Amino acid sequence: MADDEFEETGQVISVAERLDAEALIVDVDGFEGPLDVLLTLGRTQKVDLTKISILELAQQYLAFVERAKTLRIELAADYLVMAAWLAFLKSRLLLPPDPEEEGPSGEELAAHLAFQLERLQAMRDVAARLMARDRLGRDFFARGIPESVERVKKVTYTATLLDLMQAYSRLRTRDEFRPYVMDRDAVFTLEHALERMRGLIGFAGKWTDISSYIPEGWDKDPARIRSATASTFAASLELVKEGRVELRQSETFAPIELRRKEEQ
Amino acid sequence: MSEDTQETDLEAGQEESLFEAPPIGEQERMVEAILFASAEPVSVKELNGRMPHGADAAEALVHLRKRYDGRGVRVVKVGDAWAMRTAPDLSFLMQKETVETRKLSRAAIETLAIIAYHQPITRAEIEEIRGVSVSRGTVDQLLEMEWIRFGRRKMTPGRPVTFVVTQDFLDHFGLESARDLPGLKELRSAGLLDNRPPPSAMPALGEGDEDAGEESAEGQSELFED
Amino acid sequence: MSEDTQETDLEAGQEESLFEAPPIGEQERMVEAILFASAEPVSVKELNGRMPHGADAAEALVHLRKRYDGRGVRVVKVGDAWAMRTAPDLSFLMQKETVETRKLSRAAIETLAIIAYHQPITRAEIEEIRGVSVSRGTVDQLLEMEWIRFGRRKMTPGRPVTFVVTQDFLDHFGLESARDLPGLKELRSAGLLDNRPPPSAMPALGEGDEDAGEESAEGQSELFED
Repeated sequence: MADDEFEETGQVISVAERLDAEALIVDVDGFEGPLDVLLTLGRTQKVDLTKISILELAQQYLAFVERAKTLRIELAADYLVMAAWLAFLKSRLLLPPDPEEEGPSGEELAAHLAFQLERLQAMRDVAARLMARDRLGRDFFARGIPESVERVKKVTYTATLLDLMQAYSRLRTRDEFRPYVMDRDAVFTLEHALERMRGLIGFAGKWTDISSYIPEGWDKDPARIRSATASTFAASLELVKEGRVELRQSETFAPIELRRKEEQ
Repeated sequence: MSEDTQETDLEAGQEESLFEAPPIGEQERMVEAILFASAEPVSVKELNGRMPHGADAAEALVHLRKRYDGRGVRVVKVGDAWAMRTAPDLSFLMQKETVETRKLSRAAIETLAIIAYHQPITRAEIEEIRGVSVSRGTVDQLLEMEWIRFGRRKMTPGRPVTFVVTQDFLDHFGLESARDLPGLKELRSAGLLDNRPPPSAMPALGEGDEDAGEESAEGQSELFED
Repeated sequence: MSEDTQETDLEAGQEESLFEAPPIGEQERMVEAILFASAEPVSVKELNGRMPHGADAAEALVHLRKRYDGRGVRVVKVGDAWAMRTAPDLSFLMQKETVETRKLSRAAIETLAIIAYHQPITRAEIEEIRGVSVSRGTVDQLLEMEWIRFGRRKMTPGRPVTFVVTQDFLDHFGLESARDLPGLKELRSAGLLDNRPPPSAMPALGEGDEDAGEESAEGQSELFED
């Protein structure tokens, strides 16, 4: 049987290694994955983790997997992936480097595995130190009768101008309060524009783009923009005619600007 | 404040014989820790039971009590047991005021809007515009927020009081005066008056008394748009 | 330190002079009372918010901490907050108060330590360190105990969420901050906390679909049960 195994795997497996592997198999369910198995195997080398022989470890692990196979124990995929990779690593470490081959050398791969093992072991060590600390509710205690902080809740109410306007609009759109129902949605009339601008030009001391006189709500929908722009422009011309404002445009299609005409 | 010379020999005390009581300073620490952590007042008997052999909780309590005299925490007797409590004069610290901001109710905002647009206005007039009665609570809330106040009485029969908006109201909404409120036309051009439900949704949608209003508004606009 | 504008000052503070802070001894009493009353750590910001206007909780804390030095109860720092806790050397008196904590699995303990020492850390990074997938149950348990929480997302492809430890974690293990974790410096200088990406040919253990991982683990245990 031992000979068979030897031939089958083509690996040198010492009796001790096989026994180790067997011992692990019994408890395979208790392992937290392949790194855990590797750490446990590494411990049997009885050396500092930093000095561990990755080659030997790979061998030990492969023996473990072989053993599981002969015992018809199915290992999770992770364990098999690790086995395949360690077999690959082993060949890399044993064979002279192939100059054609790209990627990290066997030594680099082995070094990273050693790092992973050392790091996992370090995490386990500090986890144990952490759990051994004085702990709240076990070694030190919080106040037994906490006094509740009375929350005095003060509610303030608020509303925005928009809320206010919407509320008013809602009321006014009800029934008899709809005197403006004839207005067409997308038409901003010349009268409207004139009325609006008369109120505003007092502030136009500086050259201002006339498009800034387009009222809010008329600057999104294209039909409304067109209507509002046309009527605002017409109203501006009207105001020029009245001698109240000046208009200018630096070139064709440039913004048309407006300024209050100072009284002489 | 360095009253406790006892404390220095603490460590030594612990290492000494099991049958010798710990120094009184140490006993005081023990009572302090037990009272602090206990969920209930603890009797002297129980204290002694929990403390090392030979300890005298009653004496330790005398010291502990003195130590906390005038502090933010006191050692108090509750029945025949002992507990630690925050000093009563600091009870105000056990309150935490939080301010929660809520949106004004629909009734309140509508009432407020009507007052703002029509001030000075009587309650009856508000009700006429809203089409529903205005609850006392709504008006009181707005008065309390100091967004409205009483204006002059109307020179009409019964001389009803009127409501007007306040400076606080103007400040809150960023208005110079109530006249700066956008007019109906502006509301319309801002798209605020276009909130009509689609014609297909015509029969009885919406809530309560509003329904009727909206429906007829719709009927009207359809008439005109045709 | 920005003042919390949402929480208005306390009544008492307002009643007193608005600009004169209470004497430091009085402030110390106040901090003492607040910390004493709370089972949870209280942040300096909250202390200041609850104390009268102009008080400096941070300074009062320095005095208070000194006052409790060597006592049965200590003033301890937990992250940005402060708490009063019994002295650990008196734990032998406290059997009665001991709270049974849920026993953590080995996987949970390891995961917790990895998060604490490597935070902020993604699930994939935890898996790379442990070499196995991290089950949802493990993370959920730690989240539920409020020992870990979600940190900021990593600015790497997929913007994975990260985990960090909480104030409760620090409180439970008596740590002032995550910098005081045992052995942190040694680990760091040994390079064991470096984020060293695996060489390209390394198998990605436990990474990817955690459900798949759980499934296979399950499949395995089923096999053993047969």
